[in-house]
Order: sequence, then structure tokens, then C-alpha cells
Amino acid sequence: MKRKIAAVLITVSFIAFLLIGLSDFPPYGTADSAVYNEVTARYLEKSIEETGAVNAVAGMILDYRAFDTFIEASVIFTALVLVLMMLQKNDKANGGDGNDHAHH
Amino acid sequence: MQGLHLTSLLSILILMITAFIMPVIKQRQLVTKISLATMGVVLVMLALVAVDVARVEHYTATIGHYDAPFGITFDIGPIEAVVGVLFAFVSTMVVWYASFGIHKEIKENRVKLFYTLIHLLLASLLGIVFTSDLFNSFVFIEVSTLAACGLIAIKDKPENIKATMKYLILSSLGSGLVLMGIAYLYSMTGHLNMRAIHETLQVSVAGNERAILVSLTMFTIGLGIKAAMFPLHIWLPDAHASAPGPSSAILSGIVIKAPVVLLFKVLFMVYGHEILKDTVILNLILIFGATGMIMGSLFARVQTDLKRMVAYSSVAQMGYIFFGFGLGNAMGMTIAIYHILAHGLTKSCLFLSVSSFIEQTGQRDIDNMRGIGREMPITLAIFSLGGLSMVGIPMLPGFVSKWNLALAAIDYGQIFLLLIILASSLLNVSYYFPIIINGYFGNANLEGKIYKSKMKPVRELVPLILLSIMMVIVGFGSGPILDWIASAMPSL
Amino acid sequence: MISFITSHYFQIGTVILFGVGFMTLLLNNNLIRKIIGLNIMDTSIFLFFITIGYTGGREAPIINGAFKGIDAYVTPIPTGLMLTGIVVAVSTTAFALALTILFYERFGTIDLSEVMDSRGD
Amino acid sequence: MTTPIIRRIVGWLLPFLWIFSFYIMLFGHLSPGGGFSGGSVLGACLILDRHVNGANAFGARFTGERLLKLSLAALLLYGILKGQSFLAGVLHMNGLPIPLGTPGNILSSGLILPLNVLVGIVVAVAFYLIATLFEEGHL
Repeated sequence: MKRKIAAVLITVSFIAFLLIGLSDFPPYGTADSAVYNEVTARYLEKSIEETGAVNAVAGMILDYRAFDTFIEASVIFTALVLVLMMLQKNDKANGGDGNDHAHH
Repeated sequence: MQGLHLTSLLSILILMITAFIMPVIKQRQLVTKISLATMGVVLVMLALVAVDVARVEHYTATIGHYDAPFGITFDIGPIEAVVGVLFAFVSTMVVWYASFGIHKEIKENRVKLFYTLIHLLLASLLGIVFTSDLFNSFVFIEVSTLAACGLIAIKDKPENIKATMKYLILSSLGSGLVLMGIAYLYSMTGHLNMRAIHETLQVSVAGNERAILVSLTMFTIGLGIKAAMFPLHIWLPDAHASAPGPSSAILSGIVIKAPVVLLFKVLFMVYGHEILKDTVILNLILIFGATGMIMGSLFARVQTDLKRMVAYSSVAQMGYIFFGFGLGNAMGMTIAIYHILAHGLTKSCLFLSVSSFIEQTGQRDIDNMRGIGREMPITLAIFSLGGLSMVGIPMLPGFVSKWNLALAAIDYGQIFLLLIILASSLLNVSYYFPIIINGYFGNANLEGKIYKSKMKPVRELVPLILLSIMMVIVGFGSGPILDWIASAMPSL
Repeated sequence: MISFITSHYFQIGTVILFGVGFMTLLLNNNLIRKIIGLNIMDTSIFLFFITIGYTGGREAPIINGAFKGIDAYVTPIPTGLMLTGIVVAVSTTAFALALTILFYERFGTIDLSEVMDSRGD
Repeated sequence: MTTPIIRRIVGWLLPFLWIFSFYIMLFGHLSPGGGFSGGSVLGACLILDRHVNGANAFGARFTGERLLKLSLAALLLYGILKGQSFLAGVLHMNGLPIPLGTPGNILSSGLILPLNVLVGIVVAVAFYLIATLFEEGHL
């Protein structure tokens, strides 16, 4: 019970804290926010010319910020390797290199 | 000589690409060889990065064809170079050490995954340190979290699963907070590049104070969880104590350091001192750091498991780093970065020697380490050297940190902080010295122990010896290193 | 206060959702629920990013035909970032669930507290 | 586990889903979509197929081992294709001269199309293998 009250209190104060920070932001859906700067302008204006992509999002994630996407692919790879490691029941499809200590 | 700039990116790409190849190779030996060779190449490349930085002081490498605010860039200066060399050196030594004995600790068919994960981990840690793009660093953080979890869970014991679960949940919470911080910053400035954010923030600080404070808190808590800042350290002892020896060395030596470097960059390069001095964040970090220094040592004192003790000692040592940040003056920050180096080398040394104690004797309890000095003289010597460095014996890196931290504390103007450093050092003495003394001396301890009976072959100890030599070099050569790091400190 | 709520309702919603996820994470010992809490948290952050990228009356940033000027399209950046964020969240969730399966196999329960209490630290 | 109703409906649905997933992947640079979205739909197709038709339909020809190799090859190719561009970027040189083509055509925008397909393969295979592992415990 104590723990529940503590959790609720922490969460409520946390939300309040975030909301206080939120009050500095421009209203939802208005155009005067800081994100419409030279970066956005270039991604929209030059996307076709520099990346050839009509879809500016595709141009952005695979050309302007392609490194992110490359690392993202390696995140998937890491997760795949890990799940393979954890759930693969021993040496069935894996070719099984040798003596396995067989402790479950 | 632009070609040298390639090394920073190339080291990451090579690590990633070899990691992609490894899972399909059948023979364990071949994977080990590939891993060792790659690590050697990467170490050379990081050395070249350091040479390059020594030449030009600071450079920006554009990853892709677009310059700073538009594309992703690496910003590399002395701090990044030093930390990068540390990461590459420690992982090379750990891989070298692991190549002799990792198959005894984990299942045979997981050995190649161990190397795959180490490659991914090192690549992501280097990325976190080098990148100057906040969102890019977030993605790297996620790779490092997953890979680090894998390195704990690779040993199939129940306590490993439990520790990994704890680590994963807390770490994901931390990532979430970091991402929220990035969202707030992006909303305020419209940039993701650290320099661009800094410049925009300088202009638009008025009217954004509350949002700045919120985002600052998010970054501090989020990265604090990952870097085991004191009250958020609860995942660390389980995780670092249960992982296989080489994993522990990597986890304690370098994995918790990368978020610290990122926190440093976020605090002092993104926000900058102008903003920080109006907030309480630095004071909070100072308090948490100081508490960590004392409490971590107190917890370490009461442990009966040797590896757990060393793990708790990491909490205390991370406290020193946060303490240095919290002071907020140039000297404190320089020492914090230097202590990343000192602790990274010392702790990986300690963990590797502890893991060879455990491997050779089969015992984990501190009480069972009596007389180990006769059975494994070299390993205990290395352990003692690390312990002495932690305690703060002159000329070893731990001493350099403590001494300069004390000077920085005096500079800060709070004398009681000196007492905290002193108390923490005394506590360090109280848990490292008994092991060393009981290991080497006392008739009761040495009775029935046969000289060198459990020693590993010397060639298997080479990486450990190299690590300790490097540790001593970093201690003796602290002057130039400190000067070099200090030259990169953002002006206050 | 009222004007703040009416002008920021979407952001406020995402922040509250973040709190819901956070509380789910704190209150439950059940691992699956903890993972659900983490996912709610992540999703709320994604939504928050999307609110940053939304501007009323503008088109999606897909330039079919003639370019209508930069004021005609919403910014592509938050959307693109969140694609990456979603992938990361999916990967973490997959690993966490796999770990939960192993946890159940080892301990016979997915309740974290039952296991933690068995050792006094 | 599967009833005839599900089997029949999935049989009708799957070809469309296959085509749809490839459409999303291949037209990622022209319309909403891209490697990740297309890959997840493709992965869902594979999972659905495995779930309904069992391991002998698709899984017999594409074993887990092979798929893993396929996705690793895709990743490797991704790393090489994009890595050269990153490295060239550091040196402020142009990478491989890949024509951007006419914007709006399917064969345009340089590396984006192949990269979308490669990411799609990686994502689809990863989802499929992860789901198979969850359900059956081996590949």
C-alpha cells in the first residue's frame, strides 16, 4: 500500500513537472514553432534536387540522416542475435559446434 | 592529410561489419582470431585518431555528404580521442584475455555471440562518444544497452537472467527519459546537432527556462541511470557481479563510462555554463556524487562476495566522476574525464584478476581468498596494484584523481567536500587492504598453499599485465594527459 | 490555465500517457505488465514528437507535382526520427519478452518481487 | 490451432499482402512507406504463412539458417553501399556515382531504393525469425 501511494505521488509530481516545462512551448498545431528553421527548409526544398526522393521523409532518413538508419538496422540485428541466443533450444538448427554443457 | 579523419568512422564501420559476419562462421577459433585482429586494427585506428587530434586539436567529420546542422557529424577533440583510445584499449585487452578462457565460462555455442556482442558494444560506445548529434547518440545508446544486456545474459544462470531483466527495465526507462529530453530540446530549438542546439539555446533562453530545466533533468536522470549515479545504481551490483569475468570488465570499465561522456557533452556543450549556473542541476549532481562516494564504499565493505564488492566499488568510483562534474569548474571537469580513464583501466584490471581468481579456485567469497598470493602471485600483484590505485597511493591514477579532485574542491570553496574525499579513501582502504594482506601474509593464511600452484600460464596473463602497465603509465604521465584534456574544456 | 489546456491539449495528453506508462512500470511486479508500461511510455514519446511535427493545414512532406513552397508542408524530421525510435522500441521489446520467457523457465514465475525477496539485498 | 475459415481467408489475403509489402518497399521514395514499414508488412506475411500453413510451405525452402544468412548479407551490403558514401563524405568527395534519375520515377533517387529493399529484407527476416523463435523455440 505504501508503495502504491509512493508510486502515485512520484508519477503525479513527474507529470506536473513535465507539464510545467510544456507551458513554454507554442500551442499545438501552430506554425511559429522553432522546428521550421533552415534545416526543415532545406529538407523540403532540396530533397528532390539532392536526394532525388519525392518523399521527403525517405530522403531524410536514407540520405541526410542515413547514419541513424544504418545504426537502426544494427539495432534490429542485435535484437535478432540476442533473441536467437536466448530462445534457441540447443543445437538443433545451429549446426551445434560441439560439447554443450547441457544445463538447463 | 584529410585521410586520417577517416579513422574515427572506419573503426565503427569495421566493428559493425565484422559483427554482421561473425554469426554465420562455424568455427569458434576463427571467430576468435577475427575478433582479435579487428580489435588490433581498431586500436591502431583509435591511436591514429589521437595522433590526428594532437595535430589539429579538433575536427569535424561529416558522415554522409551534408554539413553540421543538416547531416550527422562526428565532433572529435582531445576528450573524445582519449576516451576512444581507452575504450579500444580495454576491449582489446579483454578480448585477448577472453580468447583463452571464455569457453569455460559460457556455453560453447555462444562463444561467437560473445565476440559479436563485444564488437557491437564497442562500436556503439565509440559512436556515443564521437557523435555530435543527439538523436544519433540515442540510437547508439540503445545498441549499447541491448549488447550490454546480452553480455550479462550470455551466461545461462538464473541470477544472470534476473540481473539482466533488472538492468534492461531500468535502462529502457533511462532511454525513455533521454528521448523525452531530446524531444523537449528539439521542440525548443529545432535542431539535433549539439553545437546548433547550443547556439540556438543561447539566443532563445528567455521564455524557455522551465522547459530547459525539465529537459536537463530528463537527461541527468536518464543518463544517470545508465551510468549508475548513486541512488539509481541498484541494477549495477547484480549485473556486474553475475556476468562472466570478461563481460564484467567491459561493463564496469567502459560501458558505464559512455553515458557519462554523453552527459558531459550534453551538460557543458549543449546547455553550456551560462544556463547551468542558474539551475540546481550541478548541485544535485555534486550531492549525488558525494553520496555515491560514501555509500558505494560502505556497501562494498559489507559484501562477502569478492566480485560484488568490486562492483559496489564501481558505484563509489562513478561518484568521483559525478563529483567532478558537480563542482562545475574547469579543474573538476578535467579530473572527471581523467578519472574515466583511471577507473576504466583500474576496474577492468581488477575485474579480470578477480575473474581469474574465481576461475582457478572456484571460490567467490572474500574469506576464501586467504593465501591466494602464494598460489597466484602475479594475478594478486596486479589486483593489489589496482586496489592501491583505487585507494590512492601516490603516482597511481587513482591518487592523481583524488589529489586533483581535492584541489578542485578547495577551488570550489567548500572544505567539507575534502572530508568526503578523505572518508571515501579511508573506506576504500578498509575493503581493499584486507584482501591484499590476507592474500600475501600471515602464517595462518599461507598454510598448506603451494607456490604458484593455481597460476595461469604467463601468456594468458599478458593482457592483464599490459592493462596494469598502461594503468601505471597513465598515473605517471598524468601531467600531459591532464593538460591535453584541460585544453579542450569549454570556456566557463 | 484553461487556455493552456485548450491550446496544448495534445501535448498534455501525451505527457499524461507518459505518466500512465511510468506508473504501470512502478506499480506492477509482473514482468509483462512492466514491459507494457515501458511500451506505453515509448509510445507517448513518439506521439509527443509527432505533435511537434504537426502544423494545421499543411500537407504531408511528399512533393508530388510542383513544389508549393516550404510553408505548404509539415516538417519531415520528427516523423523520420520516430521511424527509427519505433524500430528501437520494437527491438528492445522483443529482447525483453525473450528474457521474460527465460525468466519463467528458470524461476517458474514472472513476478519480479517474488524472486527479488528470496535474497536479502 | 487454425480453422478452415482462417486458412481459407489467409489463403485469399496473403498474395495481396505480399504485393502490398513489396509496393510499400519499392515505392518508399515516392509515396508514404519505406524499408521499415514494408519490411514489417512482409514479416507479418511470413509469420501469418508460417502460422497457418506450418513450417512446410515457406519454411521448408527458406530455413532459418538460410534466412539468417540472407539478412546478414543484406546488412553487409547495406554497410558497404552506405559505408562508402559515409567515408566519401568524411573526405568531402563524391561517393559512387549513382544517378539520381528523374524524380517521380520508380528507378530514381540513387541509393534510396536499394537501401529501402535491404532494410525491408532485414526487418522482415528479423521479425519472422523472432516470431518463429517465440512460437516454436527453434528455427
